[in-house]
Amino acid sequence: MQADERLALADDEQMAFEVPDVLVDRATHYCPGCHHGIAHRLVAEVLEEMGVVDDTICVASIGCSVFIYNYLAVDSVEAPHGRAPAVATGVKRGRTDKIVFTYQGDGDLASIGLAEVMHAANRGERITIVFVNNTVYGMTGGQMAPTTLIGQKTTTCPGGRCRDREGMPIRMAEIIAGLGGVAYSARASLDSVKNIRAAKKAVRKAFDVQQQGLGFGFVELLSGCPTNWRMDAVKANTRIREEMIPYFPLGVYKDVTEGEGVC
Amino acid sequence: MQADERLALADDEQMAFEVPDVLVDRATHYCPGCHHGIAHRLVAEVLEEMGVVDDTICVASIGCSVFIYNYLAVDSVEAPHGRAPAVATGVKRGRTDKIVFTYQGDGDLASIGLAEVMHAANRGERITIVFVNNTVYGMTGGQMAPTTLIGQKTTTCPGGRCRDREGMPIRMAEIIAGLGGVAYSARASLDSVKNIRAAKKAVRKAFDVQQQGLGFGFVELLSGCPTNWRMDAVKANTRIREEMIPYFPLGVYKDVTEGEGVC
Amino acid sequence: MPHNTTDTGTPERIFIKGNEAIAHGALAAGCRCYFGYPITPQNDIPEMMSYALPDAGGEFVQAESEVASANMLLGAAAAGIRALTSSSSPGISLMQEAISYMAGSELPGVIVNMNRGGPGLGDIGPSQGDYFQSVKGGGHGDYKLLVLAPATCQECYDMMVQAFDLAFKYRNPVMVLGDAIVGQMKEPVTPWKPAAVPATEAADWRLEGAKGRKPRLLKSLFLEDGALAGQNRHLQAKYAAMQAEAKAESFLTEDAELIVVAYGSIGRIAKSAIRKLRAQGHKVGLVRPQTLFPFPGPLLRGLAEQGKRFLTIEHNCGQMVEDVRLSIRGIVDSAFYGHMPGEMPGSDDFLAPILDAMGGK
Amino acid sequence: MPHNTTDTGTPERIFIKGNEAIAHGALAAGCRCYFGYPITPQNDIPEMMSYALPDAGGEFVQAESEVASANMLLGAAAAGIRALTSSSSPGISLMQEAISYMAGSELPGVIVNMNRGGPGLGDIGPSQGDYFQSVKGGGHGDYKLLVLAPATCQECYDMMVQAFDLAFKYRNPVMVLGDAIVGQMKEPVTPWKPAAVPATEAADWRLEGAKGRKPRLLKSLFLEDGALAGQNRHLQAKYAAMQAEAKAESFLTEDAELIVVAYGSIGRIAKSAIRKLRAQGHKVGLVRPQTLFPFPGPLLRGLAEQGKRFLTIEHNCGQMVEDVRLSIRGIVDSAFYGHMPGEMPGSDDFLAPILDAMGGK
Amino acid sequence: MSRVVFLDERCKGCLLCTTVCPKGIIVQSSRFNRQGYKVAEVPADAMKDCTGCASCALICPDVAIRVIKSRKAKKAGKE
Amino acid sequence: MSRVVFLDERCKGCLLCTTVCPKGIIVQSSRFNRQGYKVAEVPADAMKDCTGCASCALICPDVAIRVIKSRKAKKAGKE
Amino acid sequence: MALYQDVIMAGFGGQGVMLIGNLLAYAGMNAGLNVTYIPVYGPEMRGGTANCTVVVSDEDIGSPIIQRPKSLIVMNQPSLDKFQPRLEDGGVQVLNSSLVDASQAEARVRTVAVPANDIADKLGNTKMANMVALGAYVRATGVVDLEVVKKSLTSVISAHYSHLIPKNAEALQAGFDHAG
Amino acid sequence: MALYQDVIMAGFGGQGVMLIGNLLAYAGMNAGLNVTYIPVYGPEMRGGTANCTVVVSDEDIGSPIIQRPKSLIVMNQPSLDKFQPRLEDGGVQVLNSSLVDASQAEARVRTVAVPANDIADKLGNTKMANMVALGAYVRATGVVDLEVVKKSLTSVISAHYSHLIPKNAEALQAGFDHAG
Ligand SMILES: Cc1ncc(C[n+]2csc(CCOP(=O)(O)OP(=O)(O)O)c2C)c(N)n1
Ligand SMILES: Cc1ncc(C[n+]2csc(CCOP(=O)(O)OP(=O)(O)O)c2C)c(N)n1
Ligand code: SF4
Ligand code: SF4
Ligand code: SF4
Ligand code: SF4
Ligand code: SF4
Ligand code: SF4
Ligand SMILES: [Mg+2]
Ligand SMILES: [Mg+2]
Repeated sequence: MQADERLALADDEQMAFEVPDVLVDRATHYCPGCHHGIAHRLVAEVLEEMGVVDDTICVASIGCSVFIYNYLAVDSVEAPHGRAPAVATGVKRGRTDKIVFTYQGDGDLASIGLAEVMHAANRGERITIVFVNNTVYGMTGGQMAPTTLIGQKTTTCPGGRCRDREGMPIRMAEIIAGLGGVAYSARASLDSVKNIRAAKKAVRKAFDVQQQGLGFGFVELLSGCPTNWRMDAVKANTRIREEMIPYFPLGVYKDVTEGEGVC
Repeated sequence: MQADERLALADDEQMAFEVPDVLVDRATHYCPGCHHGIAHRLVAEVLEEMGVVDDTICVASIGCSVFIYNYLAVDSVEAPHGRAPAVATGVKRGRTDKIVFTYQGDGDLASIGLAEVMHAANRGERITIVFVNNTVYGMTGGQMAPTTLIGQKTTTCPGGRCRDREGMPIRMAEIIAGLGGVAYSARASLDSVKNIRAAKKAVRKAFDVQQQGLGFGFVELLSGCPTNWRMDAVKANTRIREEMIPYFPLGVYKDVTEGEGVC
Repeated sequence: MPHNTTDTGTPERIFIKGNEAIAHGALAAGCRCYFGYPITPQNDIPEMMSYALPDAGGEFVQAESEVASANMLLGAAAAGIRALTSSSSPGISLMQEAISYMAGSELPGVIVNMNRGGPGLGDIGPSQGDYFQSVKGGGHGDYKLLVLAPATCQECYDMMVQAFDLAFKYRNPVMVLGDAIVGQMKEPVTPWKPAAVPATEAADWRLEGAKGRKPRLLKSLFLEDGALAGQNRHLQAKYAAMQAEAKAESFLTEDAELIVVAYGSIGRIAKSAIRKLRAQGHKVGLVRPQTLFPFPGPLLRGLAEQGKRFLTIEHNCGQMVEDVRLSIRGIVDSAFYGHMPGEMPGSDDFLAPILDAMGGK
Repeated sequence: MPHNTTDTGTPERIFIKGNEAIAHGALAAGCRCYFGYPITPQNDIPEMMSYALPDAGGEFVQAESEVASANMLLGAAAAGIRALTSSSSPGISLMQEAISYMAGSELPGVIVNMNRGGPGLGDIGPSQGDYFQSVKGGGHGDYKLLVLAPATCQECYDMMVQAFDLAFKYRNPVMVLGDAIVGQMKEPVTPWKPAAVPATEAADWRLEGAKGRKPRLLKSLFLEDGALAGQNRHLQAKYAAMQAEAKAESFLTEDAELIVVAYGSIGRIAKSAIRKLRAQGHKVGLVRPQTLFPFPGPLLRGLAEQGKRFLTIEHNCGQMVEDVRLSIRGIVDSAFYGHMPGEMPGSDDFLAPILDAMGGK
Repeated sequence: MSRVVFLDERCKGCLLCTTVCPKGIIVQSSRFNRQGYKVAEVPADAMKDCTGCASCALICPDVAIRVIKSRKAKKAGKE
Repeated sequence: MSRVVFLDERCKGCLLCTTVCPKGIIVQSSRFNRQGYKVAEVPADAMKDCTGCASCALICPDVAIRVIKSRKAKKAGKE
Repeated sequence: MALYQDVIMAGFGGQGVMLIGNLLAYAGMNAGLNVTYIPVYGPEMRGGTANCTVVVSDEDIGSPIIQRPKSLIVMNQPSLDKFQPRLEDGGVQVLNSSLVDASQAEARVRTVAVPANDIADKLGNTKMANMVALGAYVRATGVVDLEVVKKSLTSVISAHYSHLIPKNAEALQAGFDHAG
Repeated sequence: MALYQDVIMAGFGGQGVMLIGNLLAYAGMNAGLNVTYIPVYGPEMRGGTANCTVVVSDEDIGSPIIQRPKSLIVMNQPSLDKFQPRLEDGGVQVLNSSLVDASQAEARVRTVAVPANDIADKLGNTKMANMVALGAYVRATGVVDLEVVKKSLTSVISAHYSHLIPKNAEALQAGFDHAG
């Protein structure tokens, strides 16, 4: 932030909202109302609270969020589209003492990268995956994603996604939870203050299980893409609430720290 | 078969076991006791009973069974390793009036081809997949497969598969059943007469749902690979019964003709 | 250009992007299936196919990846269907295994590459960095693609028709290699309707069920003694026969002292530079290969024999120049100017290199 | 051969396959991670690594595919770790996207290709059909791999050490290109222990957490104006500098009238043929490139300038011959004999082609 | 007791903050920032109603809001 | 009433058939076929016990067994 | 080269330069000429400015990308800064003097200043400033007949908005007249 | 070429030709020579026959693949049919006359017939026929010293079976003696 006198604190004042240092102080390239910004901030807060910023390696994936490395001040590498879990596997096997995470969109993770995420999960790689599901390919201009809802119009299903032709939207948090090496899998949403608070806890947990060496940590974040949904940000949040959450139920699908024992 | 007088039927005799015509009369290249031969025969019987032999296109995958086209007298194409479901999608979209099936091993389908099979299933491609799970890479000499059991020794997990390092064996019939476009998903076994009879019914159903246009048909067949298990065929069958079936329970995991309605 | 032209009589021009012309051309050529995965700068192609193909009675599938796209193409080809996939550089790299399989099992299909800047993720601007990959074989083994390089939106259209015809004529995959310039620019295009694809196309090898005949097998595995060598000899003979399809645009070559060799968008940009230099009295001409494989080597060799000098211009670090040099070797050499991928080329950029080459040895 | 040799003093020979020598060499070179997917004819490599690496404190991962293997390699490289993947032709095709990314983001890693017959599934016998893919770039964009071609089991070992050294010296992926012959044959190998990898290797760019310094970024996306062009200029300069690493074995070239150029297994088979012909008084010699990129062009050019004639022999349909011709262009041409993939080559097969070339122009 | 500061150059005018303020005091201003976005604000006279709950800051995708509380009011808002 | 025929050149001697015969009449012979496999057989004197149940044929991976029943015995065995 | 003209049109994202680029190209095509149109392509797209290049010629067109254009339509100040230096000596630039400081026009080129926003405002909609500028451009260069441009409006304005066509034609005319 | 010898050894899958190929190669290596060993590779592997090629030389070895070998060890009939025609004129072949019809030996080559199975049988184990044949081969060609071959047995017989080494050495000697 630029120096701003309004931010000078009076003696009896204090900040009621801390911006993590690891979040780089620069404007993002995201569209107005895009939730990647929120997701970035949650990751930043968690890394800082865990005290692992200096030991973290970020694997950026290809999508609107490829530039995450411009916003998070951590060592980063860019993975080919969909392959971030394989790249993260390589990083982690090379440096088992580091915290390694990927940040991936739904096209990246659930379409082209489905085999890589599932096998990394199944092997129980000690990595964390932050999965931003906005039901569309943001970066390339709004094509259908595996998570596109039935009836949703995109540039490659102009009549709306049709179950008969394109199949049902894939529920990743559930699928991942079913795999052997997974320590934590949850779905949260970024559409409301309450859900954002819950999302933060889920992100934290997905990193905690890595740090504790329990297995693979996965968190799916339902997010808005106002641009490609062709609606304003406020409507986009309503859509998450009314259309996405009913199909993609929020919750924890697997948590080995509660019950199932060490993975 | 070569002419053999022993096969001449007396007046009051008849064959109690019919060999389907579509099964080519030649010795296979498979090892003694290898179950690919049984699986081939079941597919042949089903195609013949359905009367679709002349309308069937087989997509061969890469594994010991790549030569299926030498044994089944149907039009066939060879897919790159793991990509048979994508190839079959192309064939079927090109000729929606034909019966199209793939025949794949566990390395092929559950490892390198995981994304392809899951997406074809999710899209509800009207194809049938016969999945031969023998917990090992047969063709390349017995390396670990995604379905290799915990503790099983292979040439690439010489100490036995370890949950912590390589994760748990993947259960494909269950995963496939969870996807939207799937009409039928079942697991059967080829280790006993009873199980072979049940397997035949499952294979039939996996083709029926295709013919009826209901969606994707999938059948997993637990099979022996005596060579790479380094045991004789009889022991291999015992292993299926005692070790594989407990981890890979037999049964129908999804059947839209019973209940769930048209997919 | 294609051998089965049937003009509709009404040469009305439509004003469309090169990408759109690709899609229109494919539809006109009887393309029945499209398989693809989004990537900039060619998304107009799948987007247009997604609404046009179902109406045309065809099938559009957004594949889960380019690996899958290429294999779906292989499958549709095995069924004898005219099918298309399109992508851009990183996506094309993912198709290399399937492309090698298609070539090895002699399956026809059309692959469009709207070449972007590389290596790696690179950028989304134009580039010709994928020449080697397209022409020498990015996949494994000895195989060749027929490679067509459009420079105008009309050529985008025409070459799609040609691509499908060639694919089925030779039972070989065909690549149409454009870039972000020809894909994103708009020009008037005169659509035309080629003769309908005959029902007998591929009738003697396509898969459709073995009714009343022996089963057919399309494969690239040849394990029996000498079988793979036989297949390779057969393929090499086919590639040699393809040489007849070589094609290039010649522009002011007759009296030229220097021949610029450039393909695709760079070819047309070079043409502008040549016009400027001609206006100043410099005797320079252009050969713009329209087929990259087969390469119009004999044409170049003929010009070399006439004593002309050569300059190859590419939007890369030097790829086609090797084929130019090999074509004219023993007679003369070619100079080279490579415009760096990552920088937009304009005709002014080529003036100095051309003048240099005019002056040079 | 590698620059950090430290002999252990006991030159005991072990009798092992080329594939095993690859694994031994990698371990000696300090390889800490192996990622790979089974494929014939190189399975001895992952199999050996799967039991040897964990003991050596490293990590072995059987990847879900070659796409994943190559990307795991990329990840380990980003962490500054010496890591390896190996495969054979179809699997290598699947790695092309990741290889282009590694080159574009300047990540070191070693990739072994035990070339088998192609195209497509082909067979599992030896072939040199992947020369173009390795040397010209099977992936997209302008990039180069360093490519080493062992002909003996000892070279398999030595070149692995060299490969890791070069990869980190240039921050570039290195390919070791063998075939089913050198991989499956056994020879005595003298293992040797190179100096330990210094802890400072990659210390100024590897990812390890940004403690007390600015975060590091390893990427191949360059969107800002001119950035990608800048990266390409940087890469090209690096590739030019690599020319210093070019290496070849010369055998009886001094008085030779004809130089046979052949690499890898074919090089040693050609050597047998040359011995036979020398015994008959024919003045023929051999240049066996040990590095395919950088190509030992200057060496060949020097020989061409001495008035020698050339014959390139490959186990493919004509690939390296282009580089030979380009190297000596303007002086002399190279004849070519291509042994078809799918047929096992023996030294007798080369006698007639060599005699032809001796007699020819 | 509490106040919020909008960092105009980061605000993209998405208005998500306006939907979560329990006091309903955040509105779109008529100011454009340098990026051309019409930024959000709390009009000066409404600021006194701010509880410092930080809901607006939590939902802002562009980290454009700072929330400041006086120490007495501390317990309520902080996450 | 029933009998089985082993096609020696297809048999690979895996002995799976021997494990499923309800009558236990299938044994490994001492014959090698041209592929070098020691083939299975029902000794001539045991054949009378064959019920024609076809279990052996069903489990044989190499389709090396033919089962022949006399018409009377038909109902029991056929799948 | 009987007829050859190239132009870069540049402005803010919302000013509709792509639209008039397309319109001019359609007009050229409808006049039986060869035309090319290319938008700027690349990361710039996401920023606030936009530009495109149109070439009109009776010969086949070489490069669609022009480094030193023969003419410009400059809708805002940043575009003047960026493109005026590239304009050929003696080239023509139409400046939207409502938003651009016309005093910065260089003497080496011919400048036609048109208060496009103001004129459009008077016609009832500032959004038509682009049409005003194009009208002026057509007058200044004579590259195509204004009537052809007007007729081409149907090609770039979708049926849904066809009621706006007469107003746009008016704006074209107003620009044309102003440049007279 | 002071010393150069190459040999193809061929037989049924179970006859242990790979083992004696390795053994000869080890012996060559232990004698300080250069050696190569290469198994047949490819689809043939799955069939019932096996063969391998060994080259021993005091120079560096060119081709490990030999089309016209200088010598053969032929353990069964199909191998004679396949490889005898390839043997160099004047080359040496050791025939396992227990299984191979020695009368089919061509006159243009030197044939050493050894009833390897019978000799091995007498020593107590037919499986050692391969050793008998190799012993005969060593005598016939003199390529390496028999003692070195015997010492090299430890390299090819795993520790687990080391008790069999003396017997194998005996078999080598028996073959050597028989060929004398
Ligand atoms: C191999 C490859 N294929 C395709 C692309 C083009 N591409 C870039 S991002 C993207 C999809 C982005 O969608 P998503 O992962 O959902 O992320 P979002 O932008 O929505 O956050 C695609 C297809 C690419 N870069 N590489
Ligand atoms: C791209 C590629 N990678 C690897 C291989 C090598 N390969 C051939 S078959 C096979 C695995 C076979 O195992 P599975 O699918 O389980 O079939 P099985 O042989 O066990 O029946 C592999 C890895 C290949 N042909 N292509
Ligand atoms: S396109 Fe969608 S995902 Fe991408 S920045 Fe804009 S709103 Fe966010
Ligand atoms: S290796 Fe295994 S799967 Fe392959 S044929 Fe032999 S038994 Fe069957
Ligand atoms: S802190 Fe709470 S009360 Fe104050 S402006 Fe923000 S949301 Fe409203
Ligand atoms: S949520 Fe943030 S970016 Fe959106 S309007 Fe409010 S302050 Fe601005
Ligand atoms: S048919 Fe039945 S009873 Fe007869 S041999 Fe076969 S298994 Fe035994
Ligand atoms: S099951 Fe078949 S192959 Fe096996 S022993 Fe019996 S008859 Fe022979
Ligand atoms: Mg998305
Ligand atoms: Mg298997």
